[in-house]
Amino acid sequence: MRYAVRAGDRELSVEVTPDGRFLVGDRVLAVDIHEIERGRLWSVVIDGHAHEVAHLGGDPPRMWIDGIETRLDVVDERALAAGATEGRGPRTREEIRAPMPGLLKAVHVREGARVDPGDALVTLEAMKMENELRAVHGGTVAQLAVVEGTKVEGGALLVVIRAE
Amino acid sequence: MRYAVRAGDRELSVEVTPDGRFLVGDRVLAVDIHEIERGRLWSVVIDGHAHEVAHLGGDPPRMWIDGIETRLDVVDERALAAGATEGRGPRTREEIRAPMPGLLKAVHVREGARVDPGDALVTLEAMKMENELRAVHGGTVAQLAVVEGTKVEGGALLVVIRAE
Amino acid sequence: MLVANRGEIALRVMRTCRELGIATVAVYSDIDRGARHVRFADEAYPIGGASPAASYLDIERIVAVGVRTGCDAVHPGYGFLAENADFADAVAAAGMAFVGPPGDVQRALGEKTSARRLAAAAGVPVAPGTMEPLADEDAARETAERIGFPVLLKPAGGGGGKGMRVVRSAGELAAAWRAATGEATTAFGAPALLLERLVTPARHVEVQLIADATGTVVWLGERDCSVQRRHQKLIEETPAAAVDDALRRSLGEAAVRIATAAGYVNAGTAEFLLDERGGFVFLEMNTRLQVEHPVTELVTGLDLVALQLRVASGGRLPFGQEQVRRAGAAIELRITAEDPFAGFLPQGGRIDYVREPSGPGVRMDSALAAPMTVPTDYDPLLAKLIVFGPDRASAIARARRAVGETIVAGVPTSLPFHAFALAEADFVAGRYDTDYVASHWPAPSADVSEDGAIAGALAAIARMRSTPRPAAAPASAWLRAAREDMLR
Amino acid sequence: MLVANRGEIALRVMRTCRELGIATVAVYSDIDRGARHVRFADEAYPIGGASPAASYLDIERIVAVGVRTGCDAVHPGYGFLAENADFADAVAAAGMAFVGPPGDVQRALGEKTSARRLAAAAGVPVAPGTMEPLADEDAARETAERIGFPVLLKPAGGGGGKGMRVVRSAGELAAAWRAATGEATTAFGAPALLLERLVTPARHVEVQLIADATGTVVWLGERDCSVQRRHQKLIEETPAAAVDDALRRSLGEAAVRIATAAGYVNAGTAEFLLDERGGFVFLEMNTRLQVEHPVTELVTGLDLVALQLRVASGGRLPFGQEQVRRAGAAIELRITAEDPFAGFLPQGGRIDYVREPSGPGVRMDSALAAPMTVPTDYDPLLAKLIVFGPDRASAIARARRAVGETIVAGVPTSLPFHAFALAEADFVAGRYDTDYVASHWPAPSADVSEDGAIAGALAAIARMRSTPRPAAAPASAWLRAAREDMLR
Repeated sequence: MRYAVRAGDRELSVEVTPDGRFLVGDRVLAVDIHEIERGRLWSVVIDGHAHEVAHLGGDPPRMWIDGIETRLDVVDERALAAGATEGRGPRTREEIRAPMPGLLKAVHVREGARVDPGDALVTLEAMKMENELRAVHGGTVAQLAVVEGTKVEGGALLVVIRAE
Repeated sequence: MRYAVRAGDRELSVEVTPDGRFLVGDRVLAVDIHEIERGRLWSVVIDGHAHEVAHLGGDPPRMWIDGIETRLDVVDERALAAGATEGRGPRTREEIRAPMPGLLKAVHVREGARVDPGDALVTLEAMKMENELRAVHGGTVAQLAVVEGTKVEGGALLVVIRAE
Repeated sequence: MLVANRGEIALRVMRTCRELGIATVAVYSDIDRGARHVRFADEAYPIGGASPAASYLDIERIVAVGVRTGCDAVHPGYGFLAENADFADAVAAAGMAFVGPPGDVQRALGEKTSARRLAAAAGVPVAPGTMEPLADEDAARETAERIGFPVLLKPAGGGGGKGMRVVRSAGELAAAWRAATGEATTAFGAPALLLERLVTPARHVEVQLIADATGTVVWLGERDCSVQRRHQKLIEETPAAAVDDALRRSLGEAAVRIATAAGYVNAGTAEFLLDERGGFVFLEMNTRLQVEHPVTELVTGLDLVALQLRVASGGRLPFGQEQVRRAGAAIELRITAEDPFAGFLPQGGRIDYVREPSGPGVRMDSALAAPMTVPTDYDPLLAKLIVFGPDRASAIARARRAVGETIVAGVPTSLPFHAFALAEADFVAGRYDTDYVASHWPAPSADVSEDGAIAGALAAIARMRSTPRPAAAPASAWLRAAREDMLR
Repeated sequence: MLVANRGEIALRVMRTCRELGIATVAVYSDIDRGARHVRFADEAYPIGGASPAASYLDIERIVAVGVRTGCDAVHPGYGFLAENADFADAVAAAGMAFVGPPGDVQRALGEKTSARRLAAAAGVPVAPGTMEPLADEDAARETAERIGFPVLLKPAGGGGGKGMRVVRSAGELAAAWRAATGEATTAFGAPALLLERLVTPARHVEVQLIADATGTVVWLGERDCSVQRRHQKLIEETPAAAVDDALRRSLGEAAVRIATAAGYVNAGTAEFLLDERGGFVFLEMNTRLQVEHPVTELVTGLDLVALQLRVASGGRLPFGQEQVRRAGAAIELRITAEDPFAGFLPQGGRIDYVREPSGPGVRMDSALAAPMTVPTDYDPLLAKLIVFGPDRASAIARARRAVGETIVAGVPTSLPFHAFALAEADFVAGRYDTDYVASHWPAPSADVSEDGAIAGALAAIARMRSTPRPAAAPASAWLRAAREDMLR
């Protein structure tokens, strides 16, 4: 089975052979994986080099590797093949979600409005602070999932922007 | 349900009423039990006084109470009633068990031999040290469960002494 | 001793109390029943709902608990009621000692414009701006135009950097005024604002003071707190790289002058802004124990909480200015429940694994536990990692080592930023000011070595295989990637 | 840097290496694959089976790993090969720096009778006894009769209090000879014994030394290690309550004379026995870093491991005797996997919950993790809790607070003894000697308050109810009680 791995900005392909050997590119690795804390913490020794890896949660998962935190996404080859075309294609939509539960103090856009990258979309108040959520890529506001003054859960969909 | 509690040298009786109130003697307690770590750590507030309790394992369990460690044995009323007579009676036998895995370096007694409190019974080697296990109450060696030179597991029965 | 606070500071205060043989009483909101400070205290009483207003800000209830339990004193920690003069008065009126300056002193210094007047009168320079609270938005506009943009809009009612707004042009004023007024009301229950010229780039340097009831005021050295996001501190250190002995003395003496003029008692901190040429202006006085007090403790060997209790009970300071000794360097890293890759947005959630650092020169002041739920109702500070070393270089190396040992799983934390800063050339060289975070962060995503990336991948694969889950559907896989980019 | 050890000391050494930017190589036995020191190191290599002889004592294999990985130096920690002269030679022969005194120095001091001769020659008093290894049991009997019982039978080959036997009368000699010979062989691979008069009651006071290759030897103050069980230390502190400045200086200078006479290099410790009248005799020289070195680090502000590395690489000491500063008081508590209620018998098992203490003045040097299995193959030391305070009283109060925060579930530990001693009048007053444990412990079982007992009972009942199990059968119930008594 081959896996496509994206760690931060780094992309690599890891193959696990049926007999349990690990290949990265044409490099065969001597690997010793030892689980320290179930589903949470591992000691991984690769060719004698010791690494500690922790799974910090999140989606895609935030991984702690020797004290450095990075997003690490692993997709197996089938998913990769299927997703490849779409992955290469242009990004079509952008979702803005509430990063934490809070009160939606203000909505600065209307459906159908054009927004540029960096434009403020909504103001979310949480932890005694007002945080403005902004558009990353810009486009047209395809959907406003919420109204001003409502309480929203963490992860709740707030705005959808369609790219032009 | 009533429970007989032995904490260190302290003995007391705790009653849990069907409606969930706690009584110790004729004292009714305002109790708030909050489990912090499943089966392991609790915060117990009694009449506003906060206590932290940890279950350290062992049999009878070693309990950690506000930083003080004590053996704490809880027996429900049925067991208590049944065990009462025996509990009041004289201690009839004494079991010596291996406190840890190790090598039985020497056995100093024979079956049928009389031993006094403090007499050395066996020598157990573990962690690079030789430890002599001694009789607490003394009596007659009723059983020798092991022979010199054997490796024994922690908790293994070594010697049984019958009181006279 | 009643500790009217929660989190790491409640625990820190109680630890000193226990070492001094003083019984402690905790108060807690409904969601804090299982918190460390509740478990550590000798007594603990619920005071209401999760929202601060319903519990930790409820003066009446907290004072009532103190009275009912026969407390001699109340320690407010920082935040919540720590700088609320009415609370100090209510505590005193109930016959308990308030561990901090009395209400009138807090009023004189807590209200920022009055503090500015007081400093100016004491001959300490202040930044150009309003010496009275602003009447309304128009008054703000006039002042801003007089002293010139950019300006800083601040709540007059409280400190801690909450609710501050930078206004770069007249056009931004309206929005900023609305937001700042709102936040000032939420955070301090007082909408009043003031305005001063924005001194930037500048270093945020503060001086720790301790004063007793006999009028003895001693300064214990400075702290550089310039590494901030949203005007909130992330890293504090002492000594400050930009402060030499001469400047240290003049800052200390300026702070003492202000405190003396205000008849200050107990621990306090005078905050200053330092420009590139070593000139400084007084910002405000924090009439409480600071989050970052441990760095001063590590270089002076003093226990500031113990000193607070001593002077609060009418005792004299056991030393004078000449006896204060400082040795070595100390750095504090604030571990907060915020996502540094998403503009340090605070995040609640459930922490299910924690490994705290330890070993030589490492101090953790922490309220962390696993499992624990991080509420979104309070300040996102989870713990403070404080390191000590013979000099700044060794303290930084030690901090880097300790951060590398630390694992907090379940919520994003500020740790990645700390790992970055401790290895970043400007910070390591001591070249930083209040723009540091804005100008250096987010960094190009952390450079995991190839072997590291492989190790991470292998662990992730092992996890997928041990806990079988549907392989991520392609769409979602790249959608996740998109969302990831969005958060950067 | 290869670290030829395991547990907390391997981790402690590697922490300093990381702070200095030195890459570390760990070695581990089969059962240690998941241990902290393996995870922390940059590289890690297996060296054999669980038993020390098959791994951590395997000179050839360890040196081979060092050579293969291109290490410049090897740190032995304490125990295992730390005082094995052949190991030091093998490391040097392989072209790596041994972090400790060279083989010949170790031979001169490691063999106890030769160390006694050396000390005597340097004009330092030694206890009456043999100046050569004992030929046989008869030789031991003659010497014992000459110098008079009680006497102490010691392995000539190694220190750390292992394999020592007190002989109170000629009748006990045979058994003691057998046991001591056996243990000496197991622990040090050398059956040779020596015999000296038992000085008791006495205080065990030792002096920390550090020496560089240029012959500069500096003493860093003393440690009182009298609180022992089975001649093994449980609590160490500095300064020693029974040592005044004059005595401190003469102890320090005596230690330096011995080290200088031996051409000593690197860190070492001279152990002395102190009688009630302040007279002292030299016991032995530990040619390695001591378990208890952190207390000296806390009062001097030095990093002894960093100094070891410096002198091992040929560097000079960065300070002289006059520059050594000492401030405050430090106490170390050894947290061992032993049951203090069962004669401190070591116990293996599985640790499934740990809470380490933290906060002001607390340092943990720990290899603890949860879950973790405690092997019975090695020393039972799990962690060291070290506290610092401005004076002994505050250090004790702090230690009591910290012990109160510490939870280790799954195996019995020495913590209950520490909780007792820190509140016991004689220890608190500094009135203790090597008989302290024997004369004060086991204490009448720890006095839980009635409320505490009730809280414990309620938790236990809650546990019974949440995890339903058959109510304990009566017989077993009281049988358990019987066994409990037996263990007291």
